[in-house]
Amino acid sequence: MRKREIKKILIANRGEIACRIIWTCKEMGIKTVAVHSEADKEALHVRFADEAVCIGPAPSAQSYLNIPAIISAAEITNADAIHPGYGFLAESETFARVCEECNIKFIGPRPEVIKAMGDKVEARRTMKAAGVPILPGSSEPIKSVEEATKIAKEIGFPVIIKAAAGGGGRGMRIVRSLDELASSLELAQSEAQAAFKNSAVYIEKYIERPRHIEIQVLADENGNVIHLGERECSIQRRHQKLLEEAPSPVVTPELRRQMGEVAVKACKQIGYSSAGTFEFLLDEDGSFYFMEMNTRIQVEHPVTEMVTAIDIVRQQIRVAQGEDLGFRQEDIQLFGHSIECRINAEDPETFTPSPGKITGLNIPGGPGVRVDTAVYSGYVVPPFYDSMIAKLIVHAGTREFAIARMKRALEAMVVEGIKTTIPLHLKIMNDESFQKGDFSTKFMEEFTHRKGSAEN
Amino acid sequence: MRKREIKKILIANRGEIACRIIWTCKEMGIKTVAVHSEADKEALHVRFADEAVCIGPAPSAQSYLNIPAIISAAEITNADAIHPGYGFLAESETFARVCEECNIKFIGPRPEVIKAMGDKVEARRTMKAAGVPILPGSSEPIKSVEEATKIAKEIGFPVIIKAAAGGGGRGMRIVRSLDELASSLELAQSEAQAAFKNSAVYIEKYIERPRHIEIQVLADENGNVIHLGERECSIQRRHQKLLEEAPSPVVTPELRRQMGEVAVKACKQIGYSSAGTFEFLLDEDGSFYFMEMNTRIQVEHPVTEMVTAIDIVRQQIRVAQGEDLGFRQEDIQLFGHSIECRINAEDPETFTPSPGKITGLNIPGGPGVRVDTAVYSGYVVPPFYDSMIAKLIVHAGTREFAIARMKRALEAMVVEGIKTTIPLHLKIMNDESFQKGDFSTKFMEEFTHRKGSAEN
Amino acid sequence: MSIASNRKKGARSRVESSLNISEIHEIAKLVEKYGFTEFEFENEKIRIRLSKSLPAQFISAIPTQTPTAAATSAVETKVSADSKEQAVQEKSDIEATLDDNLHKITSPIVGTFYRAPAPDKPPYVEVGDKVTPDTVVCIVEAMKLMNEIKAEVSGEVVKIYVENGQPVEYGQPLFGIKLS
Amino acid sequence: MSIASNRKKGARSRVESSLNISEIHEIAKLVEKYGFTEFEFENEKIRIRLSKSLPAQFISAIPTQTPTAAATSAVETKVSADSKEQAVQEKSDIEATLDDNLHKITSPIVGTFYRAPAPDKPPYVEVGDKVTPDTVVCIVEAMKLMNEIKAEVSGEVVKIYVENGQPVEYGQPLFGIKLS
Repeated sequence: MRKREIKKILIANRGEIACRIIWTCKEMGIKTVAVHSEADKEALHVRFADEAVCIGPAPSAQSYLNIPAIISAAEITNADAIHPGYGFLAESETFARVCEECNIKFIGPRPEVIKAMGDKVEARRTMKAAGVPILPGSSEPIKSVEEATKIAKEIGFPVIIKAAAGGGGRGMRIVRSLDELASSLELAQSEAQAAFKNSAVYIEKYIERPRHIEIQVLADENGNVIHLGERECSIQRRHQKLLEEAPSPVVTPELRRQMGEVAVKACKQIGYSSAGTFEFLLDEDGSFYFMEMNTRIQVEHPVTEMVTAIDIVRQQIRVAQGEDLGFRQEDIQLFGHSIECRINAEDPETFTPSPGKITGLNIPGGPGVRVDTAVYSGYVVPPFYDSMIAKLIVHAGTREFAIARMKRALEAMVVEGIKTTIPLHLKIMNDESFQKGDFSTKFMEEFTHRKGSAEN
Repeated sequence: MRKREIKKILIANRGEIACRIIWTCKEMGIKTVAVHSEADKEALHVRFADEAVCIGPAPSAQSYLNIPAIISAAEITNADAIHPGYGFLAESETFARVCEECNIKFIGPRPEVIKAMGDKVEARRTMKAAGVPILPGSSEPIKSVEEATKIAKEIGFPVIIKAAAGGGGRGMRIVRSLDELASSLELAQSEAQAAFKNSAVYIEKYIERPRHIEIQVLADENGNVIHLGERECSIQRRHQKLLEEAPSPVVTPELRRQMGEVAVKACKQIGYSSAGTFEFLLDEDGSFYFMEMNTRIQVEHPVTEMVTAIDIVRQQIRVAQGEDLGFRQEDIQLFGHSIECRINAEDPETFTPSPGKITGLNIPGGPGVRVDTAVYSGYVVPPFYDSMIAKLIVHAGTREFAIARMKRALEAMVVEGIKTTIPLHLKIMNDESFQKGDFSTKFMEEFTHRKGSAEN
Repeated sequence: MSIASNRKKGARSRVESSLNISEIHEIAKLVEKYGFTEFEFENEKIRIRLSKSLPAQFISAIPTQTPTAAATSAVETKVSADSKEQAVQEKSDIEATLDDNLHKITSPIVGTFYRAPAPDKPPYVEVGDKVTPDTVVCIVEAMKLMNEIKAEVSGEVVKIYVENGQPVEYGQPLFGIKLS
Repeated sequence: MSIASNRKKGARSRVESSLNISEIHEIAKLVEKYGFTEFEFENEKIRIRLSKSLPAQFISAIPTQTPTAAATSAVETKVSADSKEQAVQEKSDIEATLDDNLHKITSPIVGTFYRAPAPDKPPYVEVGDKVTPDTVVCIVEAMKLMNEIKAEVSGEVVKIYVENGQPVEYGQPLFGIKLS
């Protein structure tokens, strides 16, 4: 791969990640161009970039998702690369392709790879072929009890029978032993018929208490791939991550090595480059199953940066210049424990968005605290975009210490004028199951239930 | 030493260090009491402590230096320990002794040790006896050319002839060779006679380009002492440190080991406990000479925390509880490079204080940036106390990278409404001598001169 | 005082046109014209609260006033009010906004401003020319496409704010028109 | 809005008495009474701009209006004005400041408030009692020393703000006096 020096990067994003990318560009001596909607004229990414271009009105479809406007902005400012951040156009094959056609380096993997990983069915097929474990199950509707028995025995109990036409939790039946299988199958089929006028059902392995564990990978365009260990992202509400940590309290060095090697091998197979993330479901027995791959920087990348001391955005840019990764797998060492809380402008009870003017702000400091944000006292959180206003990240020698540090940082983080999720995070930090590291993706459900009972 | 559990600490200080101590107390589950003057009612240390007591009017002599008021505040709140921070009463033997008499644990070394190190003459004598190198010279006034020659030959050229009655740079004469000695001595004596009506002069070794290097030590009350490497503090203006870094660009691992061992040995000899700092002058040939010992936490302690990942305040508190140090010398590893810029509310050209209301504030974040501060947007910097409003600290893999990081952090640090030293720090970061690490305590003089010439 | 209101050297001038539905129409039409009807929304859904329940054909659905526009209309008023306040602060920076009694023809897209159809041709309009809604006043080139910009109003050209060949951002005033 | 103005549970109430020279005199006298005339200024010099040129006998020099008082007098006016503004905000929190027409006897030191010279003795004063400047109204115990507090004014005791045995901070109102 020939080297290309990047002199100016347009950042096709807003908020904290736009600022985050600007910081690394400044450290590398690379000029930056901010693009912004009319609603973001007062935004910090506009202030701190070397140049700024207004690309459209407030709605993101006409600004941050407006490919022609962004490409034009890159052309009139002579930017030679575009960093898409996360969200918006970060996983748009079209955008990556248009950049390529316009001779602007897209900072991310090749468009074909983005496309392949963007289609969930194709992604699973590709990963299976690359030796990545996939949640086992029937690929065709179940025809008979015998077939069901054979598959269930293969994959092991518990299994879940899912209506082909179902979704969102409807038409599902969990089977925990062979005795129940025949009756459950019959029941599931007739329920499916009644509910969806279609009796077709599938069988899949059921994980009682899965954890959401993801592996961060870094790959250059010259075939070198490494992983930076895992992140624990099980604390979610409706598939929205609330807080993340690294390392996971349950991943052993051996499991980390296994998961990492699987991810690295898959990257090599699909010709992956740039930073990327493999999302896995981890069973209590240590088995893990591929869910999806994110072909971009993640919101939660800082927890990995804290424990590895590697600037992931810097690596993305180096790789985009055609350079080799700066280190080999054996150079990667994890130190301590890091937790990130996403501070959203939301009611901490109802999760309804709470945009508006921030009338008072205190950003916590002191040892082991990092805050990635783009808000300031006097800033108006616009109602048009994501509600995340800051990422509060701590790093300490142990998980227990990191929790104590996060608590004091949350207490010192003051946001006046709007509601935020700070009180929710404080409650989670004080939760016994969280403190023990004993939780699954069902944590928030159980936590809300516990809180509800405690209040009655 | 018997163990005593500390449950509540009164912090006899204000500003960022008071907050800094509160953070660590919170992480350790220790309650905190803030004391404050009437001018500091709106201060963050008052907000974030568990309790707050107004101890007097604005002038520090009647508040932060008011021993009876502080002791009374500890008594009415049942605080079982006092952390003095730096400045104010941190090195007051009297205060440490009153605490002891009132059965309140003073977080610092014993009063006798504070006293011994507080008297510069006694400190040098003690240190010399403990094998710490002291700047060589005559201890009595020089009587004859023969005596001067003998001493000068012993200590080596250059030497400096100082008028016994002089001071502040007056009545000094540098002698670079034996040829000049006789005439210089005569001249110096007659100059001294003319200027001070006293012809007595001393001879001392003259260091052309000394660096101010200090060693951080940690000692428990059970005789264990370790050091945490050095800090480079040569960038000073009128003996006020402006910025500090760790490690020093010129200290080799071998020199670090030597300086550290000297400091550790001296600590053991004088029965030192808690955190402390040995200030040395380092000559270009690698010789180093004891200047003084600070028996408290230093303003610049965070750069050591960043490269060692040790919370020094936590260690102070642990040691005050009678616990052993948490680690041995061989556990201490330095990682990367850290720089701290002191952000003062001062005109960056004239250094006149600039108190007043902060009307806009942006605190930089992102990887490797730590900000220790107690100001917020809307806060009024009072004119009564020190002008330092924040410490901007960065950490990165190498010194070059740390400088780049500091530059972008300084650019992102916005303080509106008052003048600050941010522009000065940016100029220093861009200075070639600073970047090369090629400087001495004369840096600021030379820097100001260079800037002056450049502008003409 | 707003942290971000301090203007820095090198930043392009930002323009104070408030958000209105007819401009959304116009922009949507133009965007559609480029043929970019396909967008990846899978991750966008996760990140953008207001659009997460939208179908994949978001862009092409805009002109018919679908969920986004409806969902945001309630807050648009608020944002316009804020913009006006900020405009007072930034007024002195932007020559164009001084001519408050003139109608502005603004750039509907980001691109390069050309006053003539080709380098050897005369400009579409000069100061003093009369225009009608259909009069082409300039071209804004974006992504190698030459977009003819029409006056949309009737009146007389009294100001031309941008030099030939200069880059323009969204909403930047191009011409000042004295309405007839 | 001030970040630090939000009051939290557990924090002691803070009091709004402005800084004046006669109070400095008073405080200095009391501090001197404890015999703490020796202070370490070596490091203080480095940290405290306003007092760096002071001699070591700082405290005992105060009553004669030496450098500190002179150096700070220019800014005192400013601080008093600020305090007044903040008082408006915090007024509702502090019962005492509601009685604006009463003279307040405030605590000149931090300590524990006692209404009587000994547990088995009657209180120095009760509501309704007349006081003259020399009337002892209470004791504030600090560092095992019993400090008799005098009324310093003539009038009638109409309010007692603090319960016997309660801790008090500097400047906290103890009695409300209707001046005669």
